[in-house]
Amino acid sequence: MEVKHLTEHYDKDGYATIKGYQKLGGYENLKKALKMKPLDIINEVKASGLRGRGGAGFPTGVKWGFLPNNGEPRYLLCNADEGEPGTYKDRLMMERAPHQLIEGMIISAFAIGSPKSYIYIRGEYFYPKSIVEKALREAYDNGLLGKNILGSGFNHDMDIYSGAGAYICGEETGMISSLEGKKGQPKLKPPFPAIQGYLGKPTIVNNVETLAAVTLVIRDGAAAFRKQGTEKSPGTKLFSLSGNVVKPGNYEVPLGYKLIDLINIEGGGLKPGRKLKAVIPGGSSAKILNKEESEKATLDYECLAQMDTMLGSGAVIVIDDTNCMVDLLGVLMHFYHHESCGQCTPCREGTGWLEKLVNGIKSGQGKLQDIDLIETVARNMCGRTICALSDAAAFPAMSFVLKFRDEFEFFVREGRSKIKGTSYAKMHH
Amino acid sequence: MFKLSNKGTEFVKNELSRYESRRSAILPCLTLAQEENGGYINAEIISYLAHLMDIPESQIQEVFMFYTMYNKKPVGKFHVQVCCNISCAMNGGRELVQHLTKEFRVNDGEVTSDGNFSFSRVECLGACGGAPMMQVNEEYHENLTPEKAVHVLKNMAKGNSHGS
Amino acid sequence: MFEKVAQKLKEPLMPKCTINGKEIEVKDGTTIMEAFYQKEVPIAHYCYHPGLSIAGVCRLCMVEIEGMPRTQIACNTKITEGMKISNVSDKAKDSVKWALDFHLINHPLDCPICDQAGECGLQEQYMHFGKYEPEMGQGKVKKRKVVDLGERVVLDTERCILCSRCVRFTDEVSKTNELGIFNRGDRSEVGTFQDKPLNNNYSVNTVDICPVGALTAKDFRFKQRVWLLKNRESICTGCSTGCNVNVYFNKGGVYRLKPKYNSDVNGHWMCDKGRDTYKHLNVEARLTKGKKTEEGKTTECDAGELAKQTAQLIEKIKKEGGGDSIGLIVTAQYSNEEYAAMFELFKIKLGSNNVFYWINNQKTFEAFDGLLYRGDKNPNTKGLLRALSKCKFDQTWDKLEEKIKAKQLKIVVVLGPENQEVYPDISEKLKLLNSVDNVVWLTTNQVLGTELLKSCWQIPVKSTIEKSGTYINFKGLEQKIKPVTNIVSGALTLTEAAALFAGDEIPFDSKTPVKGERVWNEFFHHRGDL
Amino acid sequence: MSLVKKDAAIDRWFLPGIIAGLFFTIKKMLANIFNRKSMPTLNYPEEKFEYSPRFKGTHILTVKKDGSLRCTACMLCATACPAECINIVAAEHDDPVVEKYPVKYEIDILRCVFCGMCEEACPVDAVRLGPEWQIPGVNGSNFIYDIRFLAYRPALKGGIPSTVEDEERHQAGI
Repeated sequence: MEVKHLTEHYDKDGYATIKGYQKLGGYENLKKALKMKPLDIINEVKASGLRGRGGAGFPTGVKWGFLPNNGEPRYLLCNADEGEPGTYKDRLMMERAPHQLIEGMIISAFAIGSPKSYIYIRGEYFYPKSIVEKALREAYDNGLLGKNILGSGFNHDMDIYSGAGAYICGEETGMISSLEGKKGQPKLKPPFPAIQGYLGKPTIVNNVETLAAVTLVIRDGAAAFRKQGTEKSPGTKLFSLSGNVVKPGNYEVPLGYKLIDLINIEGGGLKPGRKLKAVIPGGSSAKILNKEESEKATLDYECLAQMDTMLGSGAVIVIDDTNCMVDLLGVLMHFYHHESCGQCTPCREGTGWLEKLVNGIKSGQGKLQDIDLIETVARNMCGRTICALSDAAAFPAMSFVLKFRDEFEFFVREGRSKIKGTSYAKMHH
Repeated sequence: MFKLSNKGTEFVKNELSRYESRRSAILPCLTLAQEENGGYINAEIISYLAHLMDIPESQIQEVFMFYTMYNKKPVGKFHVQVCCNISCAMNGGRELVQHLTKEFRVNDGEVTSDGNFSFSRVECLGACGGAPMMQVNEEYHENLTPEKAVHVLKNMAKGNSHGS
Repeated sequence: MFEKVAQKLKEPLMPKCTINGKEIEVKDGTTIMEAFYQKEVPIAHYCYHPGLSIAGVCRLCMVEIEGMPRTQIACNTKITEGMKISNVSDKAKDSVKWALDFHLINHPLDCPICDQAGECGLQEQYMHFGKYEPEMGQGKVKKRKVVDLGERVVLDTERCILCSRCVRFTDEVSKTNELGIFNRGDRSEVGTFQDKPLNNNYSVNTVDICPVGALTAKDFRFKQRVWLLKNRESICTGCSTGCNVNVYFNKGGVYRLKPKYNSDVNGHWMCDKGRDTYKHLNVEARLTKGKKTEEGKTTECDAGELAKQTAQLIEKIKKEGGGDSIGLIVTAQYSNEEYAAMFELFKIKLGSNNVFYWINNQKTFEAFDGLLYRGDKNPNTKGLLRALSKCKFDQTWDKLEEKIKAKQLKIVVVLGPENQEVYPDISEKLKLLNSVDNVVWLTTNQVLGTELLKSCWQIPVKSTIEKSGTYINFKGLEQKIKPVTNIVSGALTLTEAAALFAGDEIPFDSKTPVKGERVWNEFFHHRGDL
Repeated sequence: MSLVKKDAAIDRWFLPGIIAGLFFTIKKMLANIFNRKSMPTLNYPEEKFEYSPRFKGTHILTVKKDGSLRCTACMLCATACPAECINIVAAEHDDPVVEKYPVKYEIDILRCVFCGMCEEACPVDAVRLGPEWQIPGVNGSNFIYDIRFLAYRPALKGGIPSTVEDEERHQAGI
């Protein structure tokens, strides 16, 4: 069942403006937080077990704890790049409740003692950016930002920075490089951003939903927050449902919710006359689940990790039986080949190779050992690079070939797709 | 010779001091230069910016060539970008592009003869719920069918309405 | 007890670790790569360079660390206590093999026409870690080839493995930010903005540090194959910094100079002007035979023979006019031993102290471009000044002009400059000397315009790379060099010339090697480091 | 047992030894008279010996389709040659696709031992050892074969095309 905590007032009109937001209890949590000691806020977030909603699922409290307490100015960056195919929850949150995000960011900034924070929004989001900019001006005008916020002596500046179209800028250090005006190429880790990030200063990067969820943690307290979701993945999460479902959209369900219920109840099930074939649970870089696995899967970090996939950014992509898996893998491989930043050799050359292999099969000239080659190349790309894009490219390749090998072999043997009526061969990029 | 409007030069000046490092101003200034030059950037603009912002040309060229939203070739007045990633591909994104390019008798990445439209396939635009969809300059148009898309674009060409 | 603890705290933490089974101890904070470098354990790497920042992009320096599931890159991982590192284990070898495989799938493999063949990083590592059946059957990515980047460097973006060494060089060392990596993914290409020429004074360093043939030097383009060259150490005589260089040569002469690492003189780098200094060492530009030009008539004779005749001439003049009528003009291009011999000859044997120091570029003496290239263009100014002050020759240059006008000097011996480009005032000095009736010019290269002198004897002299000696650079650092090769075998060194001028024999036989000596094919040779 | 044979009386007369030897020659003469075909001698130059295709004779520099040299002056043959008789000088080609070609390619045929190492070393099948072996040279004549002779001598009728072709390799993307 959909549980609306974060998105409670999203459809109330005026919620995007500061008056509408304050009328419905907005910025009360900020007042409450400013009275608390920063360390208590961090412990509260740690106790609530809130995990990163961007994709890695790293416990937010622990991440804040890595910051060195040497008084150096530190930055809070909001990762609103949202490039993961299938994900469109941050866009909804920024269009409907920009103040929720701003409030969450001010609380977090107060907790980690950061004087300056940036919202890095992806370049294509012109409309959401205009809304957030308007909200920022409103916040400044009402004394919620700038010097001596609400008389608490805490001064904080917030700015918005727009990217220019690069999936890699969704990666923590890629975003930091982009913010520094360079190519969005990830930086070497260690040193991790918490120690040395934006312009060499300690930096904390959090997703939009994570920062918004901080307001819930402050409002209800860690115990109440833990009531929702499972023991290890507490709280609710926004899932972006897309693909061959009747009602695609963003649904907020508690973590641990059954995947198949999300598809059938919230998503309205598959289009009539179509059968479920596979589900990508967490955005395109999560390994794919076939029909049986998706029926068993529940939407939380632990269960999906056991099934050798990941919750990721919570983008559930439903695939029915009218799609040819070889073609879909070709689309994904083209995506990763186009988006690889080209810094590390395994990913730069590997993504190109994977795409050429899949296109080779799609064009009918593929050979049987090409299928094993896809698997070997993907396996040898994992864990060999600075950031996880090469793993993100390798995971779909490995899981598609592992779980839908028959379609690949059919394509090699027959030179056409196993799914009837698919003239995909023509539709290459 | 390319020259920014003085409003543009003003914008560049305060962008340079707005962020902690001057180099952070490269992205916003390139976006501004692209708007002022009718949607695309060429080498002349980059050397002009390098001279104006006192930043080495290779650093600006690196940023310009890296990001996809800086157009390398001239684009139409309405630059139509259709998403062809996985969710849109399953809902006919690619067929939509084929239909549009056949309809306006232009192939991928080129400008129509009247200079109004240019089509390109792009990666995920973060609107997978409204698949298939397209972005025209700054607006998103979702839940399209080939006919509806042509209709929207025709209206734009007549200039009577901005967006659906 | 507390002293022990305090003392332990004071002395720096020295983590111990084992590399390929050998136990070693390193300073705290050194990366695994630096430990491998210190212990000279070979490790595959492309983008790491000791003189540049860490990029960590080629992913070739994979090492297996006990306890870590995945292989880690060596250049960015710091050593902690008790770390067991191995880069020869199967897992490490396999990841290096695959990293190399990814480098090679889009590589054009045009080794036949690539100058880097023989010292190319890809060939090197392929022989250790490759030797596999190529799996890549699909088409390679095509990029621009033979891009002209100014008059010293040629770029081939297809061979480039995007290790960003050259980009980091122009950002960190030459600080000219000319190179960048444009586009994204495997369409990325190194280059300058609109192919602007790379015209800083250190551009050819990017060719040295490029592990593949993407950046090649125009001056060495297609001249010789690397495995047919030998290289030995020497110093560059371009200016007074005294950068340590590797001279690449074979029987055909000297082909190029490459910098050799020396932490307190030139680090890893060398300037472009210094690289051209090999051009005047080759036999075409050199004076191979003694030349006597009297009243426009020139005759040639053997160098030793000419030196003996000079000895008799000096003996004759010394009898008539005494020591005072003999002059010596010195340039700061020779070694300390040679100065000592020559000054000892003049001071004691001939008893003349008309020794004059020819300073070539007084105005730009103190110029310095911030990295290596100095205004003082002589390799041994400090050595010469020390020798002059030791023998108390302190006559200034205008005294020489007086003596010449007063016709007091009958014979002037000139220790001519080896590197004539930095001596633009040679013709001016020739005009000054034409009133002297005998001029003996010891030089490595032909001196133009000697016909207008009454009588000028040119004696060929060995260049820096053909003789041993010590040179003192601007900082006062004495650098001893050994002879590299033998280009003009008949030439004399100044010590030999001084001995001959004094009338006694050269201690050892310096005849030219017997004709028909078997030309030795350098199949195995000592290669420069990558 | 000593190898020296005792001097039997009959051996002191040399005549019987000679007759025994002649016996073998006469046998061969009669066979040749009656069976002319089996005579091994060849009447050179009318009949020439047919060497095997792998015969390593005078060198040939193969050519591309457009007639220019296939050799890229990569010096591998000069390095592999045990007699060091190949001397190559490379230069920059004005067509950037070709990039490098030999200005001078000389083989000192008197030093060459026809071992074929150059043919094996060549990565692009530019130099081969051809079937010709009767190329004369009087004392003092030019035994240094240059490009004109090696690639375009009349016997080669305009040059032997090489098996390795750049265009196909470029299209195949190798």
